[in-house]
Amino acid sequence: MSWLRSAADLLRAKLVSFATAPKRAVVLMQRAVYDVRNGNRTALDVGASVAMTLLGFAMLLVLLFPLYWITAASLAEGTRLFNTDGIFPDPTTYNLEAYRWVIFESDFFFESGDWGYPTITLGGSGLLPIAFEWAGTDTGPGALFNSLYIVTVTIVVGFSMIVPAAYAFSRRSFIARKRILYGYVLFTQIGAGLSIATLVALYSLFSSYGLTNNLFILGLFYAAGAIPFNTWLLKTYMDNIPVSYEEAAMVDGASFLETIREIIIPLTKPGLAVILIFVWLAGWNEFIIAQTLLSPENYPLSVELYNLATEGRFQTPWTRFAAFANLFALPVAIVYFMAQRSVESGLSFGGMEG
Amino acid sequence: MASSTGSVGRLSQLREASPFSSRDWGLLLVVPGMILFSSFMLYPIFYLFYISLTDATFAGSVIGGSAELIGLDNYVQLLSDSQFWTSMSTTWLFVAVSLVIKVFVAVGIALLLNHARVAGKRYMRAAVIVPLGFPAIFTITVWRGMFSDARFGVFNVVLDRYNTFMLWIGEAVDTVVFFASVSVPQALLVDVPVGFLSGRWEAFFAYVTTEVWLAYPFMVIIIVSALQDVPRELHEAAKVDGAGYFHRFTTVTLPAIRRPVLFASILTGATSFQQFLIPWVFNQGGPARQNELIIVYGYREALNFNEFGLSAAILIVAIAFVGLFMYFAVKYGRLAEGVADS
Amino acid sequence: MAEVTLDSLRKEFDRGTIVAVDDVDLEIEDGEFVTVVGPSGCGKTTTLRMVAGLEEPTAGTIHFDDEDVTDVHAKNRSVAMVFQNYALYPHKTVRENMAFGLKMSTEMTKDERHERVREMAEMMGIEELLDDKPDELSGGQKQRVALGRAIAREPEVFLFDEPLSNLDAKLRTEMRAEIQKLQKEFGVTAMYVTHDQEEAMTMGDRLAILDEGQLQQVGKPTEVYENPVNRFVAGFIGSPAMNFVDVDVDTTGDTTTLVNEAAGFELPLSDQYLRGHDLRDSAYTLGIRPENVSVIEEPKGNEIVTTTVEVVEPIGSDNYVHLALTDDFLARSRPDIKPEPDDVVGIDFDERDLHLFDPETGEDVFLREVEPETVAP
Amino acid sequence: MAEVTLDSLRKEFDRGTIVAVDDVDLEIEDGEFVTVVGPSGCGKTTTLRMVAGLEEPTAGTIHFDDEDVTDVHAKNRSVAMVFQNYALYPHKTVRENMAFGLKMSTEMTKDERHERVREMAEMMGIEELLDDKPDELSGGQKQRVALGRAIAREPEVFLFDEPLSNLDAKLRTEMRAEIQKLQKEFGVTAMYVTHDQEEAMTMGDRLAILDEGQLQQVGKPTEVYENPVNRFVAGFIGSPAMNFVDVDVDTTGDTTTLVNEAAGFELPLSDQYLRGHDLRDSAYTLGIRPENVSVIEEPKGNEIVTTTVEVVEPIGSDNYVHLALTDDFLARSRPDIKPEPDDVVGIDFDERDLHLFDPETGEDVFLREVEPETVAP
Amino acid sequence: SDDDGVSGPTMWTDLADAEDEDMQAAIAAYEEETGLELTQEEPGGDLDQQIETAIPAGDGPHSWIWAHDWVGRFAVREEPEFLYDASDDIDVDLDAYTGAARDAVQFDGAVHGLPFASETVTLYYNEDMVDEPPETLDEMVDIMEDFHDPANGEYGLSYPATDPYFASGFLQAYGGDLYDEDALEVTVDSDECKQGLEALETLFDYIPEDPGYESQIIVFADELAPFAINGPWELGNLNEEVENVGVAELPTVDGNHPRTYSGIQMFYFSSMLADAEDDTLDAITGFAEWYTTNEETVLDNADNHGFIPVLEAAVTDADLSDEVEAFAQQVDHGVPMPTHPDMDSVWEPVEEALTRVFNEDQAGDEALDQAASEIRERL
Ligand SMILES: Nc1ncnc2c1ncn2[C@@H]1O[C@H](COP(=O)(O)OP(=O)(O)OP(=O)(O)O)[C@@H](O)[C@H]1O
Ligand SMILES: Nc1ncnc2c1ncn2[C@@H]1O[C@H](COP(=O)(O)OP(=O)(O)OP(=O)(O)O)[C@@H](O)[C@H]1O
Ligand SMILES: [Mg+2]
Ligand SMILES: [Mg+2]
Repeated sequence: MSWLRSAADLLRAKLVSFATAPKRAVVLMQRAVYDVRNGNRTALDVGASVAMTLLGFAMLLVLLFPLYWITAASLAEGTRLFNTDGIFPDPTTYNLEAYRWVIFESDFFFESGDWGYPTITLGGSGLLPIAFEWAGTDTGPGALFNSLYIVTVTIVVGFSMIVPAAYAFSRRSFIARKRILYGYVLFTQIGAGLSIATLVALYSLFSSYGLTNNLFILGLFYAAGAIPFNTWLLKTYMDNIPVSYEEAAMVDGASFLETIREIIIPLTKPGLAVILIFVWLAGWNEFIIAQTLLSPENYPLSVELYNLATEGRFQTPWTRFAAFANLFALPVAIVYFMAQRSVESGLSFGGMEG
Repeated sequence: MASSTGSVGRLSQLREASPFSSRDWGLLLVVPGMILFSSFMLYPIFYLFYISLTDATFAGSVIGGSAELIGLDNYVQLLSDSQFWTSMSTTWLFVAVSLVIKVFVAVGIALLLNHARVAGKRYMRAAVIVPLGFPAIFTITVWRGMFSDARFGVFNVVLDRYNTFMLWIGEAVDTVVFFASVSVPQALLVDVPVGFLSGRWEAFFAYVTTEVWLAYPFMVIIIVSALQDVPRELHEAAKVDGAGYFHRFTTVTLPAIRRPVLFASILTGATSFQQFLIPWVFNQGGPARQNELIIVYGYREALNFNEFGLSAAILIVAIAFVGLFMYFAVKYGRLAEGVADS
Repeated sequence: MAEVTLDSLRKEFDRGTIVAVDDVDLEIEDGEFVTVVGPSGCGKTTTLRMVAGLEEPTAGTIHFDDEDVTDVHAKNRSVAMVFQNYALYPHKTVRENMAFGLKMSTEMTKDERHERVREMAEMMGIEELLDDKPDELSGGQKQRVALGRAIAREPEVFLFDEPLSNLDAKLRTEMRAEIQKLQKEFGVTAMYVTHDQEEAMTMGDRLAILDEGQLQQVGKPTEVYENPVNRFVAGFIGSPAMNFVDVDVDTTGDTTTLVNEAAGFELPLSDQYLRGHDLRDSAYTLGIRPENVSVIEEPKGNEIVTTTVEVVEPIGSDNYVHLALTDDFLARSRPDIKPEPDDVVGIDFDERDLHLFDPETGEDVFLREVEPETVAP
Repeated sequence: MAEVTLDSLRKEFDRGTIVAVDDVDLEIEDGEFVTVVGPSGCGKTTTLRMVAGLEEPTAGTIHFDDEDVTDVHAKNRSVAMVFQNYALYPHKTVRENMAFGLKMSTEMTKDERHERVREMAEMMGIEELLDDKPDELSGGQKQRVALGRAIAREPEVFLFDEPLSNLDAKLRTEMRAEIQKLQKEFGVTAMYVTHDQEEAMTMGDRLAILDEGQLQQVGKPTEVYENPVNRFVAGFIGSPAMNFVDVDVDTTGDTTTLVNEAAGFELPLSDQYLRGHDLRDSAYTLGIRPENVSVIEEPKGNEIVTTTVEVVEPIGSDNYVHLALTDDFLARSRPDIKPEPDDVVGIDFDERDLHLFDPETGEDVFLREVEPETVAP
Repeated sequence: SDDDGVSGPTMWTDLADAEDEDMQAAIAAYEEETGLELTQEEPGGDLDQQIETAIPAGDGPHSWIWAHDWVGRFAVREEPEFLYDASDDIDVDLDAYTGAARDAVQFDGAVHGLPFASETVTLYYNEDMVDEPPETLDEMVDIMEDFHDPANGEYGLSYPATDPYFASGFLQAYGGDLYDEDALEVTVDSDECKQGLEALETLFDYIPEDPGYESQIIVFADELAPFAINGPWELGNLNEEVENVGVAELPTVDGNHPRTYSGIQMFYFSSMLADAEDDTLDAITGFAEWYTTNEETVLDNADNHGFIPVLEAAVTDADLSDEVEAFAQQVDHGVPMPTHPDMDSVWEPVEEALTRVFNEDQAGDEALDQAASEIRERL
């Protein structure tokens, strides 16, 4: 659980730095003013910086326009998307009703007001000797739980296959290594449209093996789709870690597994952060297959969100839809925000070419 | 002193993860992933291929097993369908146009958000990739709303305000230039409302815009990564060599990000090729099926026209194209670089 | 081709909390080769970068001949710089690398540029490499290309930032000679930064020694070697480094004697040496170079002091004899002097080779600014 | 703690197309410090890695004492290795770095480990750094940590792969002494790879010189310096390097004379020197070390040859005088010998300092294997 | 899906929130009354796609609620079959429902479900803008003319006019059918339909430029248009958003009442019932009978959701609200959507044709001709 604590620490540090950002901005401005007064910087120089910053800010405003347009919609009254008075709805009508609805009335957290709690039972039939039960309520867990369950399976299974494979590709030579890697690279992007392309084929296969309506299997499926791209990505990252660390560990008397645990994993952290985000998104955002394979009581958030969009016969309850989507995106945003530095350094594709 | 006896068996060496190269046990680490991938991804593709060889009409006839093998008839029919060729060419155009714009937009954003003079760029960078976190179905639906043909659609409102602004400028100029009458040239004004979804090229433009918006975050993080790796000394060497901003950009920055941009382009290009939600949500590939991208075409054949076998054939062709695209991209973009034994 | 004048040059970082370069005055003659040396972090690179125009001075000015270039952008100064890691453009061929500066800063046509590049390459012996990419070159070849690229532009000022520190010893020696030869050939003004004092000694017409941002001494290599102005310079220049021994001064009676009770020696100084200087009864630091220490294997009693041998390191041409006199007292002796560890030996040295430093300011007490020649051995 | 024996050790890469190490036989005594030296790519690292167990020999065996460890996994050999770039685990603190080996290869409790680490750190003078990450350390500090990490395990064999090549000259000298001291203190068997011959000379009890995968010579530093078995060793060991001059042998009459017509010298060899060796009338390569060349500023005519001065490089303790005799003929002279460039000077040397090599095989013609002492100066 | 699949009678629905609540209440009441268990699920997405895949896989529901237009399409499926003929299992006499509803739930003599409401689109008007609902199209155009001023954000009408379901009334006003179910012929290119399209085209000029549903409804909801043509499902929302909403039948076109398509909401009996246990069969058919024949439920639905009764007993009841009455009248003028599977191929080409006309890319006649030939090609 120590990683939990360190994650919490990281989050706290991030939040503190975020909260104090305005103060830093003020200090920055004060310094600029001071520097200009003292002749350390020319006004032109400061002006250029201000102009560039403003330009960046303006660009941000333009790029994120759809998001705050829709966020404004989520705060407005009524359910309509359009607003005939202008672009944004009247701010005086803003309220949090839609968020209240998502949290307390939709299936986001829990169904029909019952929280319940998960229980783990060992033994039993099925693929795994462990079974999850949702106890304390008749309605079963909310969609968030289903999503988290799927994502957990995807991440755990995905990582347990991606990390060793990436390591092997990066560090070992074995038969057909190049060919397999090449094949993986070919398939990195087929997954995306594939889900639609093979939807029916998938359904028929799943149902003929009796694997429909099974969150665990769905998690596996997402993990499978995430394997080629992420294996390749992580391999690229690992290629840049000097082998000498492993050799040092070996000479230090560490066994293979110890080397992996003590050296490889910590050193690959930025790469792992990147694939964590991608694997997470693979399991978190998909809804077409989930909807086809699952029954309603097992729907994850993504399907609930999609259903919300198509709920009315002809139109979408926009305020709720937007509120739901915002809450849906929040975990990803938090994870990314925490991992930003790692992600930015974990995505370098070998740098300059010769 | 931990030292074992001299004659350690070959087998135990294997088990102990021998550091010596040319042992094939590395394959064992790769196999589980391959099995999982094959059973959930490759197998369905083969199954789809099988369907494409049958006369299946409904999803039910696939699942129920009443379809019969008819050989390559579906493919023959496909190739003689003019809609197939329309879809193919539109899809390629869509991929190409959106890719070019994506690259320019993403490079621009990345450069700006990596610029020394921009304060708070870390936060901006975090914010700028937020679209990545939202599910496509949501953002695309939102974009559909913004692209409404109606006068009160967001973009039409914006254009209307732009017109007002131009006219106001025109008037201001007119007032200042009292000796002649000046009016804003029509070319600078936009005829509102624009039918974003009802014209072929307007809709195409709307697709491209949305696609660019969906893909830029991924490109931006990759380019930012690359930019941060550029050695400062190269810039300085160029400065000392007498190069101005433009030349430094072309000699130092551009080569440094070329490869990552190429990677990102190939990856997002392949995704664009499979774009389904944008045309589907916007106007089902309309108007009049003119913008039916290839996956939409396949989907529609299957579900609206109940031609499942044909649909499978379309999708197989689409997959083949993506595969081919990736193959050449990998080969000539040297995407698998570093695969070479190290 | 230009005289470079640094005038009270100062550079602060982080709003004045770090003073990287502290009021440096330095004049480099037209065509002169000045090496700048000092320990890591002393401000060498920063000084160089200010001359190149890559860093803006906090105060002070830089002149090329009579022109004040302090505020001129790097790309408009006629300087060429060889970076520590060469900074060759990795995607350009050697030819393109070398031609780039010409393209940017001259009006030459493409053919002229290529002609020039070919000439340079011939001179540097890298004609066959012209179509290679930097990745395919060895360290020494890269070094040559970087040099060629810098020279091709015929700059007025040549700047080098530790260009040899990535090469191995053998190659380093070779490249040193090459750089010197080229610099002389083109008669270009050069400023060469290194932290290797040997390199600094052998290469420069003059030597500038920096410490903590401040210029300690500027002068010809031998001059600096023989007359270091302070303890820092004395310890920094010369390899193996000068030995330092803490001594007290005893001015009882007529004679002034240097005393170190722990080591057990007394060294009376002659009047000739003192030249009227008045040493107070206080602590000083005595400095003596290893090569000026004679080791007497069979002490006869008339040595300055006897001590025991710790280690003897043969380096072929000489032996380094580590002595127990102080913590790390070294004598450099002829290879035939080979005492065994723990032998008791005598040591001796000439009064004229002694340096005496003020333990607080570090300054040489007898600094013979006026007549440096008189003390040369 | 262990004697290391390499027996016909051979390593091929790329299916035999590259022979990195070619039948090397080497015995390292218990507690001995052997330096392995050779030019880049000669197979030093490969040899070391085979001893560490990081590379599997193509043929040959490795014994630690009497135990055949050829097929033993690295983690089960009691070796410690200091890598060129230190390979400190960047995500661990200094303490964790040092404790890691103990944790992996001993049964110590956490407290015991930390106690040991603290002791080691104290010995190495890095106690204050224990909680820092490697990134925050300077080169010398990293070096110490890497050493400490290796020593803490009390291995039987200590392997060093150019551990000092990234440090600056000053630090390098310091660290050399430290490594030697520690090795002696722990009495551990050590193998030290370097491409710097000076380092190899000063540090090793014995020196092994490799070239193109083959062992050229093994011996005490002075022995190798004085009696190189072939031209390669002669040229590689010693800095500045030995001068080589192509000569013809003229055996007209009784005397055997070495002749170089271009340089215009004739050098009759005494019988004592020849010791019965028969030099045919053919070409040889003469070798003479710079320090054995005397420069005579005012040639009196009885010198071996006169030549002109090219450059004089003062390095403080000596002057390097570059002479026009051959392409790069160097004499190392006392600092007071300071001819001007283009002066005509005479040079002289003692017959006994001469080496003669076979121009084809490169072997020393007079190789005095039997009685090395007799030719020591 | 054997372990956690839902056993017992299952019904899939895709209802609006308020409708859903009432349905749950009804099920609860039924369960209480009979002691049988019934599971209602909302699978979301496109219900027909879900059914398409679920039934062949054996995971389908026993029943679902949807308008009757899928009856034909699913009834003709074989291997596997999709619908169940419940004629032998139901006790209720089909004569209890209106004629249109009776026809709607049957296909080739088999009874595939039971109807409980019908719906169609009709005219909403803003009573603050319009005193009296227009009787004729010309009157309506006059009123629209007064209000229509798009540059200032005001429009004459709110009408998703390119959706064939919405447009059907005017297209078929002159007596032509989009699809002639008796002759099994595509008649969208008939002269009558072309005439109808002309009438429709006059309306095109008064609606917002985006014919999408959401763009249309907003202008009436924001009181920027005096009229809307829409269905009963908007009744609740519009009553909240617009102060005084009136509902009337559609104005006549050259004296003809627009013949809007009407949909009959019904409980489908799926083929899953064929192998189901008797209990399940009883629960499903029993609930459908109970619900569709319960006059109270039907009237509540009419009041709360604008569901137009199809139970004869309720239709003759004078207690219906004005709004429902208006819808009922419009249903009377209209025709049930054809159930024949060929109809699946009609919707899209017609919608595309209307879109082309709306965008002024094509003349009306040509557009319909093209649509007709496209449809024929498909069949
Ligand atoms: N951009 C900077 N920001 C803050 N401090 C700096 C910066 N550049 C240099 N310094 C500081 O200025 C001082 C001098 O640095 P400089 O790089 O000039 O040293 P140097 O003599 O070149 O050292 P080295 O031999 O290690 O290259 C150092 O203390 C360094 O930390
Ligand atoms: N893994 C390998 N695959 C192929 N060739 C190799 C490999 N490792 C080393 N070699 C080759 O073996 C030879 C000896 O290499 P080695 O690294 O032992 O040299 P070295 O003496 O340590 O050189 P340096 O001083 O540059 O470190 C070189 O020619 C090298 O190219
Ligand atoms: Mg520096
Ligand atoms: Mg090596």
